[in-house]
Amino acid sequence: MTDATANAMQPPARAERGLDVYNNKLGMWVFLGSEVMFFTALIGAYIILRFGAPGEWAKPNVVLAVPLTGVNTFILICSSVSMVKAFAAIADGNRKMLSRWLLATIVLGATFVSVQGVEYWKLVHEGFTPAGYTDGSHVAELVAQGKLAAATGGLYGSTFFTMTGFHGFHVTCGVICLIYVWIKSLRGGYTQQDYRGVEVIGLYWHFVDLVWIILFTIVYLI
Amino acid sequence: MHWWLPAQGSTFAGFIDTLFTVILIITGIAFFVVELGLLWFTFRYRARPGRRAHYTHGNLKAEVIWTAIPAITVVALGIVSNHYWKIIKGRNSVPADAYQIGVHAKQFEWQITYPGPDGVLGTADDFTLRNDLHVPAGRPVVVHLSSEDAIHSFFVPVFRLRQDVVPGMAINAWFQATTPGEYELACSQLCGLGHYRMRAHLTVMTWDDFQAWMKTAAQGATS
Amino acid sequence: MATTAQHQRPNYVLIWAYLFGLTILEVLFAFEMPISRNLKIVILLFLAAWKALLVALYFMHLKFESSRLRLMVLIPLPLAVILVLAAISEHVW
Amino acid sequence: MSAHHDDRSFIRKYIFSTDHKIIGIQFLFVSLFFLLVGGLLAMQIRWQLGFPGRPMPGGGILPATMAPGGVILPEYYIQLVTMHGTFMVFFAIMPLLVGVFANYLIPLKIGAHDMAFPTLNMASFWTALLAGLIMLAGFFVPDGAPRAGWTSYAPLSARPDLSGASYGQMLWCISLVCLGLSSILGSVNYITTVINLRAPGMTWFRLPLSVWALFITAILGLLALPVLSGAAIMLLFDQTIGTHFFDPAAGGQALLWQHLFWFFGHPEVYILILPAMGMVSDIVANGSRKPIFGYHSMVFAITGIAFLGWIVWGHHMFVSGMNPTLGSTFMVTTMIIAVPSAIKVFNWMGTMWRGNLRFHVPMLNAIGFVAMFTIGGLSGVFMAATPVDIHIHDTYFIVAHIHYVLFGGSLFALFGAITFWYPKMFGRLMNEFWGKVHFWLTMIFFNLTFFPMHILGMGGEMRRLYDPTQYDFLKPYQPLNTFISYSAFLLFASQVVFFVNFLWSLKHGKAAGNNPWEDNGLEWSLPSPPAHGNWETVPTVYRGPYEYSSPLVKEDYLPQYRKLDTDREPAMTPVSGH
Ligand code: HEA
Ligand code: HEA
Ligand code: CUA
Ligand SMILES: [Cu+2]
Repeated sequence: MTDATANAMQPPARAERGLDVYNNKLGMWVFLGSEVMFFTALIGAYIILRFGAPGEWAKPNVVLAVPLTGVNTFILICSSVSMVKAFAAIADGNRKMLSRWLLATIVLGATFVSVQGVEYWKLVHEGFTPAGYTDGSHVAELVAQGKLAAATGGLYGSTFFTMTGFHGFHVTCGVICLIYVWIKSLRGGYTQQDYRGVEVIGLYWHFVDLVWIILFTIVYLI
Repeated sequence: MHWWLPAQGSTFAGFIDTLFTVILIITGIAFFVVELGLLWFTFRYRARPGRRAHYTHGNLKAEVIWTAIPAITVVALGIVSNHYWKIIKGRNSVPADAYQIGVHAKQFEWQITYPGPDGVLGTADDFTLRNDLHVPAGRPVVVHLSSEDAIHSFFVPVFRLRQDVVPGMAINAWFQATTPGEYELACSQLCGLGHYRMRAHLTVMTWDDFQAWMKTAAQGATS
Repeated sequence: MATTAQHQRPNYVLIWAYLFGLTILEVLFAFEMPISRNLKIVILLFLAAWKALLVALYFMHLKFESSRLRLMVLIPLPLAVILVLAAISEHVW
Repeated sequence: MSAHHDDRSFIRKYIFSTDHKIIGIQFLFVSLFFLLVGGLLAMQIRWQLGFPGRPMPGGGILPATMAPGGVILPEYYIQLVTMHGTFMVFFAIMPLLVGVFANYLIPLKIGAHDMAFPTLNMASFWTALLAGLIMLAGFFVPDGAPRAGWTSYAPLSARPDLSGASYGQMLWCISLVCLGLSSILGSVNYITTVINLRAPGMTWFRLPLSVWALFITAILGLLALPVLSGAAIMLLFDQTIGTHFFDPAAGGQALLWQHLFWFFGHPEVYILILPAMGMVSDIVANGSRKPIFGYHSMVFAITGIAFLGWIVWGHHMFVSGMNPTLGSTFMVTTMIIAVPSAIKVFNWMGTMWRGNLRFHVPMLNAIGFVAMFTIGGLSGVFMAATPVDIHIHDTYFIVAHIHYVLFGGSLFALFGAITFWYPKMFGRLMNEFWGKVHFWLTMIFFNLTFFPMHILGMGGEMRRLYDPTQYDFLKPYQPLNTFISYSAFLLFASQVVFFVNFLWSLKHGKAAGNNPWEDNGLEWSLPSPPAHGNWETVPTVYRGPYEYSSPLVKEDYLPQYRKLDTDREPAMTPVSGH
């Protein structure tokens, strides 16, 4: 048996009937729809809790280090550009540049996750955890000085780590998939005639970037 | 055993029961139309040799009719219901002169705080009883609901009143009891393994009896 | 589709510059501007939405997709808004 | 794709198969097993309610933490209720409707070789099975199964010190995250398949209503399940790493859980009914030998229900302390949702009107569906009216509603659908006589079991109540409870007929042939069971799915794939065969 079942259609040779979009890409878009709802649950919970919070929410840049994350945001945006460059390269039939841009994307993505890891480590060290502020820590001191609202402490940690954590998890999954695509590209798995894998992983990658754009604004800046 | 709704013990009971009856009539009509129609069709149009079904893809007029009638009915029902909903639970529905009682729910008991003889909650003569709710008849009563742990629900079937008691929220519910007597207050939200026995006595008394009871109960509680 | 993307390829570096600039602008607004908090929030959300739109339209090529696909992609958004609005209505009015 | 030459090993063919038909059948066996589990749990519930505090026959085998000496403990009772609801909703009805029939029917009915993503499809099945086993494991961990109801209201579910269950409650969350993943994978597959893989000539408005319903259901699942997953993850974090999402003591909100859960939960209940409605439409048209009445409005009704389904979730929270203005809004939307349901009910009746009704077992069950769903739907109108819901919320009136829509609705439709497509799945028909016996017994005992629950609910008997006789005002109702329990036992016993018929017919049923019901769908052009890959080359579709008793032909059915001399080839060219 060939593995041809329904996937046999190769773009740009011809798309399947229906939406004029080939299966994998349509499937990815549909999947992203569910991702939107997943992040709606997490981000929505944050917004709802923040609106209903008994005390004032922490001011930006008091607990979370905005400069570090600003740089990280920049890195993720760059990775989106390198991703789209990889896509453009293979659309032109340039396989070498495809692999290079993919590698760049992987490195940038991995850097993002690592920086986030460092950020988490620092935060937990300073006493900011998913469960709230640990006693006697730096952050607890800020609370004592009145620079930080105590009442919302638990919620701040809960929502922050859950939202950014799941975003980081998505980036990590993306990096793993990209490594797979990259290896396949090295072996000549993509051609100007068929580069569906690159386009599909690209969609996912840009989506994750998009979620970060929202998160950065509403978690770090507002 | 009642085959119908329980005895009516508050001013809400009248119109809730009426609304229930109205809905029963409306849905009853729909019920008979559908069920008798199905029965009739199964009998009338059962397959017989040589018969052939009538070939049709539908009838716009019929469909418009049976869309419009339910639509109008349910919207009207909604508007009527909303009127009563606002009386019972609306934002500013609690009458200003309502008699205040504090009800604190915890696994698995009701702690009822009475305002004491002075009739004002939050003063020194307040006292608290366990699982024993007394309310006066003939005047509005507001219960200030709070919860210690899980979500509970304040449910008095004869009053047709139910309100969840949610930790972290201060919720008020009001009613006006009509008939003095002995009733029960139930917890109707799953709140743990003892949920089934989270029950309190409810005594509805005339205003005079209530005043008298309040005096003795306050003394009993403080001594 | 690949073919469309080939014919009308946006200037990706320009988009990148936009995103970069908007991010800087956001940080500036968040920390350096003496404006009311509510206005700040509105501006920040607007800028974030702008960035998100750039990513969706150009990097994800939505601009070059059929309108049917674009419409399909939009379906979840109103749902998200409805959920959040209903749940915060408690604290807003 | 070659349809005949099949040299896959046994494991690839029947265990780790990527064939949508095999996956559908795997789902069938697994979810029937979970249905049985849910039924057994229900029997224990009924024992306790009918005979509170009396040792349950055979209950002696249960450990002392559940039922010492066969007497059910309060904590075990809540576990039973929780697991009964959870299993029935998530692991019996949902996989039966979506896992089994979306998988089995979509490619066959739209004329595709297989799903768009066969491997994802396989992954979806195995994650669902894993999720079910994780949930089942709840009974075997210390502290026992989850016990906060199938709705897992926080903070009870979030705090082991309140519920008394730590591991069980975590497993509930983990299991549902897995199930969410499985459903999302499935939905991605169904949606892509329906959009992209329809056979030439299979335009949107030639799709059978079952496919329409399954397609819309997939969209609901795609967008609803991730919300549940997100909520379950937050709940899990509250239980494990000390976050405070739902913990009011630290600023969290108890109602947040309810909003998230019901925002998922209400679309979920339509996930549990729409496919049933779709398949009933197919069966009613077939049994009436008449085109479905008002095909287009049926499609719009499905879409309308699905859309409205997103904006009614607050009707589960009328007395939760939610903003009363929201209560009014949700009441109106909830009321309006009765309208598309009305369209569907009347169109089914319109289909039967002046038909030539064949009462085969699927048809009987489909009529049963219409009759029972109507009762369940109408009881929904009582609850939609907020003032009335104040009294009947969280009483047996709701339990009656649940079972009228889910058993009387979904499960009757499923009995019909299983009987209807059984010959395609296994090549043999189920026994007609015993099928009818099963239908009538189920119909009788179903109503005897669940109708009296309305009375209990009006009287105020609360749900999830271990022992109603604790309350003086409920003591008089005890004979009714006992009566319900006897009926429930007989209802369960009636299911044995189905069970035996199902298994017996696998081997001994009458050979089916290609098209035993003289149906119009594409799947009936294939041998029973169809080979891997379904078609050599996909068929061409010439007409809508409900051309029964058409004047164009002598027979009273005219399949979608049958080409008449007057038919033109559709504009869409077939995908090149390979
Ligand atoms: C298959 C599942 C299913 C379906 C289809 C429905 C359909 C409906 N449900 Fe139900 N519901 C549940 C499953 C379902 N429900 C479950 C499981 C719960 C309990 C959850 C829990 O707490 O555990 C629940 C709870 C529930 C509640 C919350 C009650 C409470 O907890 O207090 C409400 C309140 O409004 C409600 C309403 C409705 C309505 C209005 C419909 C409508 O869609 C019904 C529409 C149909 C008709 C109305 C009949 C056909 C129409 C006609 C014949 C036309 C004539 C009609 C009129 C003129 C009115 N449901
Ligand atoms: C589809 C859903 C479904 C189904 C079918 C059922 C079926 C039954 N349910 Fe239940 N029920 C719920 C969904 C369902 N239930 C839900 C969601 C709740 C709320 C839970 C909560 O409060 O959290 C509930 C709650 C509930 C209660 C309330 C408990 C309480 O609040 O304290 C009761 C009480 O009597 C009850 C009883 C029954 C009975 C007697 C059956 C009987 O009909 C059972 C009959 C037996 C079967 C249907 C099994 C048959 C088996 C086969 C046919 C297998 C064949 C196998 C092969 C061929 C391989 N159920
Ligand atoms: Cu308190 Cu149930
Ligand atoms: Cu609902």
